Amino acid sequence: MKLPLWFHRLGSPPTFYRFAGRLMPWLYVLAAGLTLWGLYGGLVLAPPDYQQSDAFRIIYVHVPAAWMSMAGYGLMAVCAFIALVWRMKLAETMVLTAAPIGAAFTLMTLVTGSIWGRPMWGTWWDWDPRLTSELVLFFLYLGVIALAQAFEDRRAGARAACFLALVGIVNVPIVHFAVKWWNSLHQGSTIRVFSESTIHSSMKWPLLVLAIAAYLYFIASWMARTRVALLEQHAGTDWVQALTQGDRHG
Amino acid sequence: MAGLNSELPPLLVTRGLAFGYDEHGMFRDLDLCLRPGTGLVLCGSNGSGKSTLLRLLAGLLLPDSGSIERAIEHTTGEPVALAWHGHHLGLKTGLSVIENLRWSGGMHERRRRMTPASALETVGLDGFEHVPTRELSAGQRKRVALARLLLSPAPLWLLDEPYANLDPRGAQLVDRLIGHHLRNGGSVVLSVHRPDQAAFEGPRQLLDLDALP
Amino acid sequence: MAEWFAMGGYGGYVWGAYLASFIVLAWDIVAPWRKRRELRRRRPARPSRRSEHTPT
Amino acid sequence: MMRAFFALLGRDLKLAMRRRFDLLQPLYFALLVCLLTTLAIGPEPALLGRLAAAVTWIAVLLALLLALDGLFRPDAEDGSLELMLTAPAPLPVLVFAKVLAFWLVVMLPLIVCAPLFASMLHLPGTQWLPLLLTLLLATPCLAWLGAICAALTVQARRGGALLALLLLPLTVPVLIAAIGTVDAALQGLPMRSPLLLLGAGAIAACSIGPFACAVALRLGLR
Repeated sequence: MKLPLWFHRLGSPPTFYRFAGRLMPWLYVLAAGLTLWGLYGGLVLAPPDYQQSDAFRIIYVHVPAAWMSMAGYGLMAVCAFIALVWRMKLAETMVLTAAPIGAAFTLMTLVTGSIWGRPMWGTWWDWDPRLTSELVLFFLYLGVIALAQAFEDRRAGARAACFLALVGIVNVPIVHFAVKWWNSLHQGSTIRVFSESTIHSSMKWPLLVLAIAAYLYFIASWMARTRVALLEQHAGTDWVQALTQGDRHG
Repeated sequence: MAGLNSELPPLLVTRGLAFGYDEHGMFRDLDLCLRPGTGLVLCGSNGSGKSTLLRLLAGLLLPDSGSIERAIEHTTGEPVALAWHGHHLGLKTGLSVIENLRWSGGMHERRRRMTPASALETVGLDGFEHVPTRELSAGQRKRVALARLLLSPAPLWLLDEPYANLDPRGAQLVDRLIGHHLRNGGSVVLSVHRPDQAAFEGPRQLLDLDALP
Repeated sequence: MAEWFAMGGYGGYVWGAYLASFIVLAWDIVAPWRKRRELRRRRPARPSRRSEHTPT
Repeated sequence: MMRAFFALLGRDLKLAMRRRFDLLQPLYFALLVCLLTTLAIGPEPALLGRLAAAVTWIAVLLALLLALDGLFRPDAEDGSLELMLTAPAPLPVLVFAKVLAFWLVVMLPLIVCAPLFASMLHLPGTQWLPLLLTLLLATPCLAWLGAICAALTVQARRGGALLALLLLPLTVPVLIAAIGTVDAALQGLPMRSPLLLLGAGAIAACSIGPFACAVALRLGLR
């Protein structure tokens, strides 16, 4: 299989560095704008839920974060696939830089879910299938980060982490269904927080806006981290030297 | 002899081989061509990449770019076998000498008309067959690993510092084995500290890794 | 306004969740930025003997 | 190819036989986990009986984790891994021999002894057979998952501690399926389909595992 030329060109570190540098501010601004708009819609405009009153407003941070934590793993796994099949260095780096962001979103999901659970279920933690599989996802992210850092040789560590990310992506849906099945077996105390019908459209659109914002933010943060990682890896090459010289004088 | 060898297809060819530890270039655009019956001696200071290059040739490391091709054995259609002799000898201390030779021989096939006993005799370890490997000295262990090379039918030997840990007689043994292997149409790539260490008989190329661009 | 902040009695939970998320995101934004500053500080003069040959 | 397979399998079995006391290590570790659990929970038979299958499973999992670091690391340290990687025989075949030896030496004694440990925890008699069956069917899957993680960490520093973080999240589905089967048996539900599921998992693991593990070994090289 051959990759298109533009893809190869983007894979060259200086090109990516410049491209990401140009794109990043726009993404940040767009993400911030959408976040403000979505939060305004969610926290101010949307009416209180008839069952949960205002506590449901945690949804506007919890659900986008949860979606992003899973989408982030998917993006990371796609990158890992590219890294291993086409042996593309930039993709290896991007797997390692995506992992902490994904872990951050997963942590956000866990914390906000726990806070939400307290008024709703009367407990900070419940072995609800979604919370449980989210926790497993968190450990998968941590595994990728820890594996990459445990190697003396950076590239060997990166490749091992890529492989683990791929093993993990097979595992994520299996874990999800297994935990669901396990939960039904134990007749867990899950209360369906939302069934489809209870979501009102005035509650729904801010959710979508915030999910897009989270996505854009993820990409922006990913680029920022990858840029720094490239600087670190290529310290001493001509293009980085030229860049840092420019920094010093300009 | 040399004229004849140059007619034969090369056993090992690398094209544009590049490898670097963390972007500090080690070597790049390395083109090697190893014909049957020749030895390639790698020398260079510590950290110049002798071991790395050997490991790349053995397939124990993946190159950043470039290719490594071994000749194809026409009987099997597979690349020719290689025999690896590294810093770590790959001997299980819990097994006896002969058991060690048997399992590695089982994995790497065995040369015809060569038995573990005769290989041990060649390296001067006859009578040590049933001694547990843990009771051997470092030099003796190295000789066991050399006996394993003798047993292997692989035409391509990759030896990482074969002269280390050996007394002068052991070094002569290594030279004798390499010379014999080259005369039989095999090839050897070996790394040494100083080029004069490798005193084997036969055509050779020298690659000084410090002198690479 | 005060009523809005109270969130129908759930203010602590709602704002707590948003604060926690904000802290995590703030870490995520600051981490690469700090790393970059650290890199700039330990910039080597000439790190690799063959750096001039490294392809760009 | 088969010669290489049996050479390696024979070597590993012989080595294990030479150090017989090490064979006991996973067993007494699992027994210790059971012992500590009873001490933590209390001696009440009804409560212990309810937890027996779960505790036994966790004990087996932890014992596996403990033994797993010895799968590839000794070979990597003494250089025999390099011989494996440079051998003409395909690496998946060699990896299969190693994992089979590991299963025979570490897992099989655990499987045999686990019902014994479980009955010490007052496992109800009806659950005895399901527990044994799930252990038999699920351990190939666990062994391969473990082998992949061990292969990934073999060249890493402090690989042992890392192994737990990598392996345990991956074993979640296997554990759930196994315990679910035992529970179903307790409730008098048919356990044929969950057992078939576990069996399918074992077959999948044995067919994909060798290749994945070989790739993992090569990727971690340095």
